Amino acid sequence: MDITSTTPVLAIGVSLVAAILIPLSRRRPNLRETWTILAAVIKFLLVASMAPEVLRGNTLSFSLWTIAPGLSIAFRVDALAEVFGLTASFLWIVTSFYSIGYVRAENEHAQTRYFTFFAVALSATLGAAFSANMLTTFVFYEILTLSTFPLVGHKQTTEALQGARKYLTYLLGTSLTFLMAALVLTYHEAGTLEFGPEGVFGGNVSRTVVTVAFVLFILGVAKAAMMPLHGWLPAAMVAPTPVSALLHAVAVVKTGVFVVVRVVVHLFGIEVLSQAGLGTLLVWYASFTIIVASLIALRQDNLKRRLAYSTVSQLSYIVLGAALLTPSGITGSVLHIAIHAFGKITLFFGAGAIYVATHKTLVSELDGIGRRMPFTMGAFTLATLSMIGVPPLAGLVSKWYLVQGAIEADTWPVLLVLGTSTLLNAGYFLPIVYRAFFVAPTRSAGGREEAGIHEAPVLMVTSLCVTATGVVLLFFAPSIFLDLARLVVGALPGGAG
Amino acid sequence: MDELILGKYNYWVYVALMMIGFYAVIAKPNLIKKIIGVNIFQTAVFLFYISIGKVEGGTAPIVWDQAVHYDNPIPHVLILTAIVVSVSTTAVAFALIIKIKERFGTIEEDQIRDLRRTPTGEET
Amino acid sequence: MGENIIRRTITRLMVPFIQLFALYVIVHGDSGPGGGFQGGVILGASFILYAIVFGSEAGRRRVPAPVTDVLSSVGVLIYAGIGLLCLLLGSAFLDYRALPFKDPHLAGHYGIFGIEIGVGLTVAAVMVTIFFETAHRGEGGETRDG
Amino acid sequence: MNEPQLTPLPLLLVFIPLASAVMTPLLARIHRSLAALTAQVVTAVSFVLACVLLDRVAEVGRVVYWLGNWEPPFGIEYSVDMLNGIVLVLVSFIGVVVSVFARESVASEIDEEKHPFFYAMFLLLFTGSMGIVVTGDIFNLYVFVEISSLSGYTLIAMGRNREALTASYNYLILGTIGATFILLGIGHLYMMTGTLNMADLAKLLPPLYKSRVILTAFALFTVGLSIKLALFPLHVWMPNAYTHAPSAVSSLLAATGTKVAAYVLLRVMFTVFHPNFDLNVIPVTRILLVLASIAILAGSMLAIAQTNLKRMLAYSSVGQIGYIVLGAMLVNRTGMTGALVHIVNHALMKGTLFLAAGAIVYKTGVETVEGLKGMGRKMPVTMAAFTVAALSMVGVPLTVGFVSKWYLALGALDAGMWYLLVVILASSGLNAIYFWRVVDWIYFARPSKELESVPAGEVPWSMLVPTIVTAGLCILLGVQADLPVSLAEQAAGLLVGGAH
Repeated sequence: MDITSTTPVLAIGVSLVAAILIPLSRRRPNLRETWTILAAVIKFLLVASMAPEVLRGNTLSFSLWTIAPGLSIAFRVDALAEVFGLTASFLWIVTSFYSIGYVRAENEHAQTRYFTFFAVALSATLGAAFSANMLTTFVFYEILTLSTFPLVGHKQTTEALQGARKYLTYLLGTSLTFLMAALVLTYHEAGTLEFGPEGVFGGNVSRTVVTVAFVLFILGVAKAAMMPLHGWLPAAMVAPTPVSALLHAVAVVKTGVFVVVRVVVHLFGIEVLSQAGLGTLLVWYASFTIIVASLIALRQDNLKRRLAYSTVSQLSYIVLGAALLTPSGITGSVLHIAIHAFGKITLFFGAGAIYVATHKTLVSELDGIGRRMPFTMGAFTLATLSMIGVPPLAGLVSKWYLVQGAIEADTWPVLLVLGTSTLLNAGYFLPIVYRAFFVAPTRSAGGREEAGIHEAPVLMVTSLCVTATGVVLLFFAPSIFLDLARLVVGALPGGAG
Repeated sequence: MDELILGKYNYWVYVALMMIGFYAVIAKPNLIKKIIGVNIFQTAVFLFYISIGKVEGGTAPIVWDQAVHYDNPIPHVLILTAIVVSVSTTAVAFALIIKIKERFGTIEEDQIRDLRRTPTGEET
Repeated sequence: MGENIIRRTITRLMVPFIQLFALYVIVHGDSGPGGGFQGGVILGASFILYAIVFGSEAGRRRVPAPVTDVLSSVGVLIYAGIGLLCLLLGSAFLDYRALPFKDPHLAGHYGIFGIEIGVGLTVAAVMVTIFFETAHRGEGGETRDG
Repeated sequence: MNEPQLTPLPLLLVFIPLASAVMTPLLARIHRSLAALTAQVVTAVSFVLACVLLDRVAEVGRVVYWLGNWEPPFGIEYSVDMLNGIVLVLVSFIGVVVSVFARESVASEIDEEKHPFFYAMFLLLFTGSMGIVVTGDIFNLYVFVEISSLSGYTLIAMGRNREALTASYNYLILGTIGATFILLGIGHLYMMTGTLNMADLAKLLPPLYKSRVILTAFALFTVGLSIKLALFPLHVWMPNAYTHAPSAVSSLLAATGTKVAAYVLLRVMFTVFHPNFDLNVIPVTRILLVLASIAILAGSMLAIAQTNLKRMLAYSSVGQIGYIVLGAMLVNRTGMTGALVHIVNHALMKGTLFLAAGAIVYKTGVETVEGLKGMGRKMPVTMAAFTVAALSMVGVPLTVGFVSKWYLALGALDAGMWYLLVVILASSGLNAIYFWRVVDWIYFARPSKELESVPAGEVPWSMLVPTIVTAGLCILLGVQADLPVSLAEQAAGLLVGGAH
């Protein structure tokens, strides 16, 4: 059942209101941060308040306005949207606390700008999550790109600006050309951009058109960081760590894969894609990215860059799951949106905490850091294990469903890919853990390497412990996300869940 | 053939004049000569208009009891307007040329181009 | 400028007749060849002739710059005013039949008459302005943009 | 369609600015400030009248006025339908915006004793533009083209640099040749049909479509108008003219000048001639499609190479005109809607950009693209407007640029020419390059030494408000495009409804 409700709009709007209030109270940092926290909490509550309805199998929708005939800005919260919305809005609360700790410890400049655009970015993320048609998605996709540009280039050093420019070139360039072309083509052929379980194309669309449109979509959504359009993600690592954490583990990249999943499941429909054989194509494309990105991650010494390449690889899991076009595959894909978000944000939080506490950025410098920052590194370790898929951590759940999906789809080579990538994950994550806990710290000339605990500010450590707990909890109680994921599958034609 | 060349001589004349004017606009570096070219170009069109208003055996379009046919006066009226326009254009062009002479010191196009390429300290 | 006596005398004699002819052409515009344009040019030419022979300063004394400036505007305003009058009197723009004369034919007559005067004034004033503006430059004097 | 309604409104749209243009020097003798005020009041009144007129047109379909009560085809007819109704509202709106902006801008850029003359010419240019749009008589159209061109030449020549003079001169030569071509075209049409009324021509022409004289006339029109329109490769006059003209003039010309020419092209190609003529008798739509595509790409690429801000914007206009022509030459309803919407949208975007450029010159004297580095801190509001318009040029959603691109792209697909989609979107990418470079510099680069010394602060309100208004419309009409799109769709139906 479809319920008209303004809650989606309010949930999106609340951080926009914050984005207005934040600059107004720029002279009073505490008040300013209050707005951020307040907005984050309200946003999460609003999103969460929709969960019961969604779990009941209903959707909440609201049509905001029509730009021109056929071009409407409308929202609909279904199970898929709710998964992403819950993840993003919950993690915003955590990140807000973490951010406050980070920028104050680092004494960053232009903090007002930072928090303002952060709030805008979150609105855009939820907007993309809740959109009812591809146009709305596109609109918020672009807003997200533009609003995160000042965050990526925040440091305003030459390097930061270059990184930010690369970021924008990739994201804006691909979306304004390929994605726009895909949109126009789809609208021209289908006459609508409305998401639906059956897809927009009726049966009478030529295979060529579907293929071209699909390829354009995949190329257009560079936020999903599929190779070779992944280059912006490592470049964007020049951003302050909380930005990398939320935006490049959750908001931006997840918007990317979310859009891909949307396109696969609700715009084209699995029927059309499997008929055109495009699912398999995407599976191979994603597999390629998974393996190659992991190989590159092995060679990165910069911690954040290694995490970035890990993200590139993990994002393709989500794409892969959807591309399998089987119930379990899609379930795994949807679950992985949430589970990877919790894991990866913990890792980034850890990297940021290490940076704040010791100003170290390289993996090779991390010898013995586990003894000095036990909480941070403990959480970090949990997250790495989840990434690899070790029980009892959440990573296993989504991987399990992915494997099942691959079996359902009868594409055995995918199992090989998943296996290899698990080994590679272990290959690039475990050395960090090993160094942190089992290698003795090298004494630097300054002799500042004293023993004892020397953690990052408490706000940051708390945040990352919270997300690490999430990683554990999601293994034991993935129910809400699992239920939602099942709903996504259940709504599909012929899908029993 | 005769019909094509002699019978339509007015068109040949206007086309020839037009091309002469056009040539001057393109080939002459002197700004005033260019304007003269433009004028010839426009005048050619005026001639064309006037010639299409002529009716065989017609007289001036003034009421006259012995007239059998009258020439068509409309093209004349139109071209009167066009002439005024042309005069205004020429006036504006001359005003511009005078100012160009004042500020560049020359009205030769190639010299002006050289001046623009090497910006010297101009009085403004 | 000793030998100029002939030019000066002849000009003095000619100018009034030229102007009279100009007025004739302007006024005659509605019933025969001629009209505001032609008459205006002739009228302007008379002042230009005067200025050529007696020097531009003497010419400007006869027709000062503000006078030509105002006249060139006023001429157009006469034209526009008559058109607007027709409009205000409930008919179309420049539909002279609406003018308050008994005979619509006569109204057309007077309407065109007024129009021709307006056109003539403007054309003459503009001609004179163009002449003086161009002539001034040659003397290297203070320039006025126009 | 209903009988056209007779009303003096179309006349007033031409008459009021014309009479005021003549009166401006007289009024300025009473008090200096009256000249600027006259321009503002007149354009504002015209805007209101144009809106009333558009409303009337929406009701009855077509509104006409017969000058001197001479019935067409004998007299001059002013005729307004949906197509020129839109353009009239647009031109008069930009007129209001620019004339408000002009007061301070002109005061700083032009000598004081020339002000009355400037505003007289400004109003004359406005008259010419309105006249071109409103008239239904093809010779009258030529006269108005020349009125607007001549006043345009003089206005451009009033720029600060001496290059303004040569720019104006070159424009004069090319413009006159273009106009003479149009005149010659009119002569050929008249020779064959004996009428100058556009509606009458449309009726009389079809049996003559095979005539070589008519073909010649059509070719002459197309070439002449392409010069006025600055369609690649006949755009050479435009970059110099826009660069060196006074800021207010470049804003007005960029926002309305080429739009009016585009309107005339559409009027001649699709009303005076039947769309089937363009499609079936000669391959003019094909030729113009190719030219427009080249214009789109070449304009954007040349814009990247520019160092002068206004010149960069001018080259960008070359590309944008390509969009308009491309949309129209698809000869289908969607493409034509895109072209018409883009006429409006581009006027708003380019208007904003040129107004912002004018504000920058007023405040800091900066004319180069590099000079904008760090400008975001000096003039935050102006630069925000600039950014909005720049994003709109790139075609970011929720701005007007997106709406027009959407319809143009759909139109290209409707016409079965998917490769044009490549052209349109490739140029989006190119636009992104040169506009984002500027935006990036504005906000994230360190200001130059000269700029450092300029205190932060905005231009006077009378300059700021117009810029904000046009920038606001760039967003507003991008967010809610129903009105322009529905009007444009009706107009597109008039133009290409009978094409097959």
